[in-house]
Amino acid sequence: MSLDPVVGFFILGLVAGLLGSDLKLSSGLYDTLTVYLLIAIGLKGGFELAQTSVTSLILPIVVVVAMSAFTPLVSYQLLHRLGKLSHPDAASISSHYGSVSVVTFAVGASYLIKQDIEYDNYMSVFLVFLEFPAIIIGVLLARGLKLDAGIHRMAREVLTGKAILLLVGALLIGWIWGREGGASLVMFFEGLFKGFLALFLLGMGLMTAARFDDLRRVGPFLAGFGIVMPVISAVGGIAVGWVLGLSQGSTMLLATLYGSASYIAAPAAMRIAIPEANPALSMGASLGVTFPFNVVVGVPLYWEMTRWFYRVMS
Amino acid sequence: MSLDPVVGFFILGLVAGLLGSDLKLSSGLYDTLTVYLLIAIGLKGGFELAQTSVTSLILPIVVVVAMSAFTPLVSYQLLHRLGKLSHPDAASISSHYGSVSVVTFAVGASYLIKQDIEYDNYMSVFLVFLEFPAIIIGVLLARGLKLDAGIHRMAREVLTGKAILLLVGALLIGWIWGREGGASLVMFFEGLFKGFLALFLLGMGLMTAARFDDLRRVGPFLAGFGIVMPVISAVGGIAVGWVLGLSQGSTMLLATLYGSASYIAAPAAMRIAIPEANPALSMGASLGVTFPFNVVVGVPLYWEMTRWFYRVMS
Amino acid sequence: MSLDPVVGFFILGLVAGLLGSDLKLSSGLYDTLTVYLLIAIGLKGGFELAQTSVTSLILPIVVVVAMSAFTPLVSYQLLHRLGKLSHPDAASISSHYGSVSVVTFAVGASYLIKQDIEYDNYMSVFLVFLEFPAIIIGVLLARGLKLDAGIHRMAREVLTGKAILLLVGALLIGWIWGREGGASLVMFFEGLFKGFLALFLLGMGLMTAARFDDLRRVGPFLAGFGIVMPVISAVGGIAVGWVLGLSQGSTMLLATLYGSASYIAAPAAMRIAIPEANPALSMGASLGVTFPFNVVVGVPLYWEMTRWFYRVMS
Amino acid sequence: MVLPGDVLTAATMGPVKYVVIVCEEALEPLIGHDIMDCGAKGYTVSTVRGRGVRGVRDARSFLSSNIRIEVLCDPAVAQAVLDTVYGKYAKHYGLVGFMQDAVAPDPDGY
Amino acid sequence: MVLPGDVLTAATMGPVKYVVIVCEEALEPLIGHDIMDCGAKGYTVSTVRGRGVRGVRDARSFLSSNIRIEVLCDPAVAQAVLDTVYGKYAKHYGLVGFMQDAVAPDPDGY
Amino acid sequence: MVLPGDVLTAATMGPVKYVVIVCEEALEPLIGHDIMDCGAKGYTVSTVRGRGVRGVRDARSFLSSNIRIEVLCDPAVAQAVLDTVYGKYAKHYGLVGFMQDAVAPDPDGY
Ligand SMILES: Nc1ncnc2c1ncn2[C@@H]1O[C@H](COP(=O)(O)O)[C@@H](O)[C@H]1O
Ligand SMILES: Nc1ncnc2c1ncn2[C@@H]1O[C@H](COP(=O)(O)O)[C@@H](O)[C@H]1O
Ligand SMILES: Nc1ncnc2c1ncn2[C@@H]1O[C@H](COP(=O)(O)O)[C@@H](O)[C@H]1O
Ligand code: NA
Ligand code: NA
Ligand code: NA
Repeated sequence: MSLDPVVGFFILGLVAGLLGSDLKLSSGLYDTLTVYLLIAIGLKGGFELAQTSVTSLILPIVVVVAMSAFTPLVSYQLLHRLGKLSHPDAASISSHYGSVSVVTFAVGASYLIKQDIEYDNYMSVFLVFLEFPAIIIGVLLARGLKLDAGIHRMAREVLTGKAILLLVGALLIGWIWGREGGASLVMFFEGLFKGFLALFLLGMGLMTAARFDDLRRVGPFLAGFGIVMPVISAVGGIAVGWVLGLSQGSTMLLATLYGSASYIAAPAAMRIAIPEANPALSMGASLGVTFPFNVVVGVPLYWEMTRWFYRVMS
Repeated sequence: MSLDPVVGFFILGLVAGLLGSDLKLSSGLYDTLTVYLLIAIGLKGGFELAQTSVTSLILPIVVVVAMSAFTPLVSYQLLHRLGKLSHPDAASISSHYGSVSVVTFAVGASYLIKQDIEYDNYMSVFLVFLEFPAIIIGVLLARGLKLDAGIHRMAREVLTGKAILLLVGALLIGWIWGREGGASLVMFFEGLFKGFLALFLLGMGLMTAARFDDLRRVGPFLAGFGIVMPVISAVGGIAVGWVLGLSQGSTMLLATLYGSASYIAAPAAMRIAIPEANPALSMGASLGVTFPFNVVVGVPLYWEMTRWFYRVMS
Repeated sequence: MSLDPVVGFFILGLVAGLLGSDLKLSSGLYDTLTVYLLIAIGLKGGFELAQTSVTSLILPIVVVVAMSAFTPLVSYQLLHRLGKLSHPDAASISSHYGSVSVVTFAVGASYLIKQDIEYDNYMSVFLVFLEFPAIIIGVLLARGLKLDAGIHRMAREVLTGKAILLLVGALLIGWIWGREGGASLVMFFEGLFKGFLALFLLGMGLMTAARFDDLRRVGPFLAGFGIVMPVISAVGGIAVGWVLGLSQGSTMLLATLYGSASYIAAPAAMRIAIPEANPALSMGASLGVTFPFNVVVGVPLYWEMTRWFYRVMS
Repeated sequence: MVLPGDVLTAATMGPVKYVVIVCEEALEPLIGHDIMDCGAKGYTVSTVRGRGVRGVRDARSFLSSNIRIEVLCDPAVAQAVLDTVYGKYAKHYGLVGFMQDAVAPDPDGY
Repeated sequence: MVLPGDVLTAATMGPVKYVVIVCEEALEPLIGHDIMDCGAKGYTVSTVRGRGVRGVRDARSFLSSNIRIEVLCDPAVAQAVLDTVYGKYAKHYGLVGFMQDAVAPDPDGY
Repeated sequence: MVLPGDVLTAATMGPVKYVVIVCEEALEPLIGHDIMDCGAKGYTVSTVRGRGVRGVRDARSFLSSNIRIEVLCDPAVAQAVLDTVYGKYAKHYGLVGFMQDAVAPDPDGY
């Protein structure tokens, strides 16, 4: 089995949900798992930063962030022009696909560890910086460049959203204390990571099953988009990683980030910033189509694509 | 102390509840602990299956499941004839006693580990198969052999209940990936098992104390039944284990399974399948009498009984 | 960094709260963390007791408890006379400051471990005995020595409060089974301690930020009291520790206990026993001023004070 | 239901019926279906605990805690909901239900 | 209370009083007893959060969050519940209470 | 509001309006402010789940679950709350609101 066993838990949750089981995770447990995963990932990045020359990361971050604008801009055109989706809906969905999914990233990293493939731990720093630009692009697409009071509240809302705050906060803590200073936290936040991730994916499976209802409203165009767009974005990620000279493992993770769609930070921000957009569409596509696709098919696919690309280019 | 320290937490919860303490575990924590225990037990069984010849388990499972019908059938006669309980109540309580308690099983296994007694990890496979037959027997007792639409809904409800689903699902995951493939989950689901079990038993103590009120309604007959029936069932379990040639440790666990009464899967199913039955009676007996009896007295007793039986028979 | 990284999580929570982030921990998670910390600390004390001659602890406990009356008595005079606070408010706040904070204690112990300073694990036994005397003193101050029915209910309420019950219960379990008998619990309750403490402090930061609103009502006198009184109490703790011949680490922890203010046991008891007292005042001071002061400044300060005192006295 | 562009003021308010049912959590999916079948457009559920002739019921019992279902609807639906729910479940389950008058914006939307 | 075999239709409906009290969670056991002492047959409790003159109150404060207690009962009991609760606790605790008319199946059961 | 020393009896009871709003959790801070701006003295919130034309909504969706806000206030404030909330949010958010009569001790305190 090259898949990580945590994927098994995702499928278990999916099956339970589709069978109409009474299995459910309490909302308190979801919150706890989210908080845990965000801290654990931030901390790992921070520990890494403490051992890396930070200045050497500035250029890659700028490039990675700049290129990440590709996904929401292309998505918007596809959705609005080809898919005939309304202006606000196209903008909102673009935001979801331009932003990133922390759990998809974790599944990607698990896959690499399982296969004994090396990657750079500072990839979680990229994760932090990729969370919000697409959210801002989405708002700009929807409301134009009116830099009114609303946009300030929005920016603040996004930057103080729990996803960014916990990622950045834990990153700083890991950076300041370093892996040695924070050694007492390693057992909890690294040793148990897979167990928490398994529970989280069980819950994601249940939630995805609940979203299958929305899929009907989503329609075939959006369902197709939810599979094709991630692959396109992942190709972009592989190209960017290769240009930046990242290792194959790191490049695959960048592809996974580009190819993943947000379902924590983006929906919360969009609900306030573009209330005209129908959340059933964006969440139906991101949770109902893209997340399961990425977790089960996308992650191994992106790895094969990366290997192939590096072989061809070398 | 031959008792496991987790029993201390059960007593602590019991004392706190009886003293009217404000100590309580949130319902979210109960849910989380239940999910954890079910997955951990299923996974352990699955890891074991991956190393065992599965075909060699088919016969024992068939025998163990077939013989498990003994408890609900005898229970029903005792309760209805001797105890003068109503038809639906007798059927519902029989279901509870015919099914099994995951936590009692875990306490039994802890006892054996504490005493350095070996047992076969595939016992948790038996656990999975013993959950539901008694539930179906209970429904048949209450409604006769009318295989109407209701019975199908019921069967589905039971088989997709969270207890079965998580046990079977985790078993399959453990089996497919094996202990090596699932190594990253071992720390979380095995290393922390006792800690989670301790918290769970603390909660069970609180809940048992809250059930003492129901005990008055339960009356002396049912209270006596809640102690005598498990011991009878355990004797049956010892005989079956001996006939199947199980090791002493495994036989003791089978006795514990037969002697334990369900309080997760059975009550949920009965509430829908036999609504005429009074849940205060079945839960009062199973949680208020049998669970504490088994955890504190039954588990060591079943071990002594097993040893004695094997000594006499050899 | 001589500070423990868990303090970083407190600051992260504080910042998130002050920025108005949507980050929040579910109430179920708070309950779970509280239960965990109380059990973990009690268990540690119990394991220690099992290896110590208990009779040798009786005298220190009597002295430490007797001297702990100093804080509430002095507090009451300061608050009522100097601060012109109403009779019930002064009594209630005195109770909070006379009692102890489990988390402040944990942060103090973490600080010592981080600096490789030894202390006696039986300090958590002191913690247990210091929880409630001040609560009783507070009630006596507010209602006089009327030993009516109410006082009995109160005493019962306090002694069966979850803080006391879990601490005492876990202490007894640890004592009875000993570290060897309870070995299976060590990974969960000791190995993960820092992780749970980090999450708890994250929540405490959020809660402290929410209390900053109350601070305005608290006024400058009470805010000053919330910083000065802990330092005075800590000085008393250092003197008592020195007289009892404790090690420097243990003395520093005693100072931390004396200097900490309760926000779990005391508020719950006061709300019932002295309903006339305004909880915004006592909680504003104890959570809004004293807790952050102790966690960030107090703990290192008390260590420096202890070292200085021992150097001067030797 | 309010459609985009509608102007909402006191003038659009009118009478609706408000129905509340308290029962065991196990009944949530069943009663949920019944309510929709009776013609309601939606309902709201909260998890509650309670005390009645069947003793104390809260989330700590594994069995299930209580739920509180509330429905805004027209008088005929309201009566149908109470009749259906009482007719089907009152015999074997702890159940409390009642109906009140209320005034809501856009009353025809329910 | 509905007994097995009763036929439940609109005909059995009649007026009851509906009382709601919002207060600190710490008062739950105390007010629970008071309500039963006033003659009610049961009550339903939910955990809520709120804002009032004492500021924001939610479950994150260790102190306790708010609860909402609702009681269906006859008019005399309703008045007694409000009188008792206000008389005993309104002085020192944040408290909000009110009473409404409602129509319920089997009104004599309350 | 009840001040220490007040004697509270049936005599002090009088009419108030009771307003309930069910909406997405994301609106809690926004509507909370609106309610206070309309002149209410406080409000009570509970987390609920629901079904309506926008499908099932519960805490398992990351988006947010529903909340139920209840306000006791005088008739003018009640109308203002409903008008404001419907005017601002009914277009884009799932929203249900209504108003009822109630009788409360100390009616002038609201
Ligand atoms: N008079 C009442 N007022 C409000 N809720 C009630 C009343 N009686 C019962 N309940 C609720 O209905 C549930 C079942 O009631 P019972 O079947 O009487 O135990 C209780 O747990 C309460 O939540
Ligand atoms: N006007 C109101 N309408 C509804 N609930 C209220 C109102 N005022 C206060 N409350 C509730 O009662 C609690 C205590 O109120 P207070 O004592 O004013 O802080 C608040 O936390 C709210 O839950
Ligand atoms: N008729 C109704 N009665 C009570 N609650 C409702 C009703 N319709 C909708 N709701 C609540 O309002 C929320 C949003 O409704 P909707 O916009 O219709 O999906 C639902 O999730 C329910 O909680
Ligand atoms: Na993306
Ligand atoms: Na059994
Ligand atoms: Na103190």
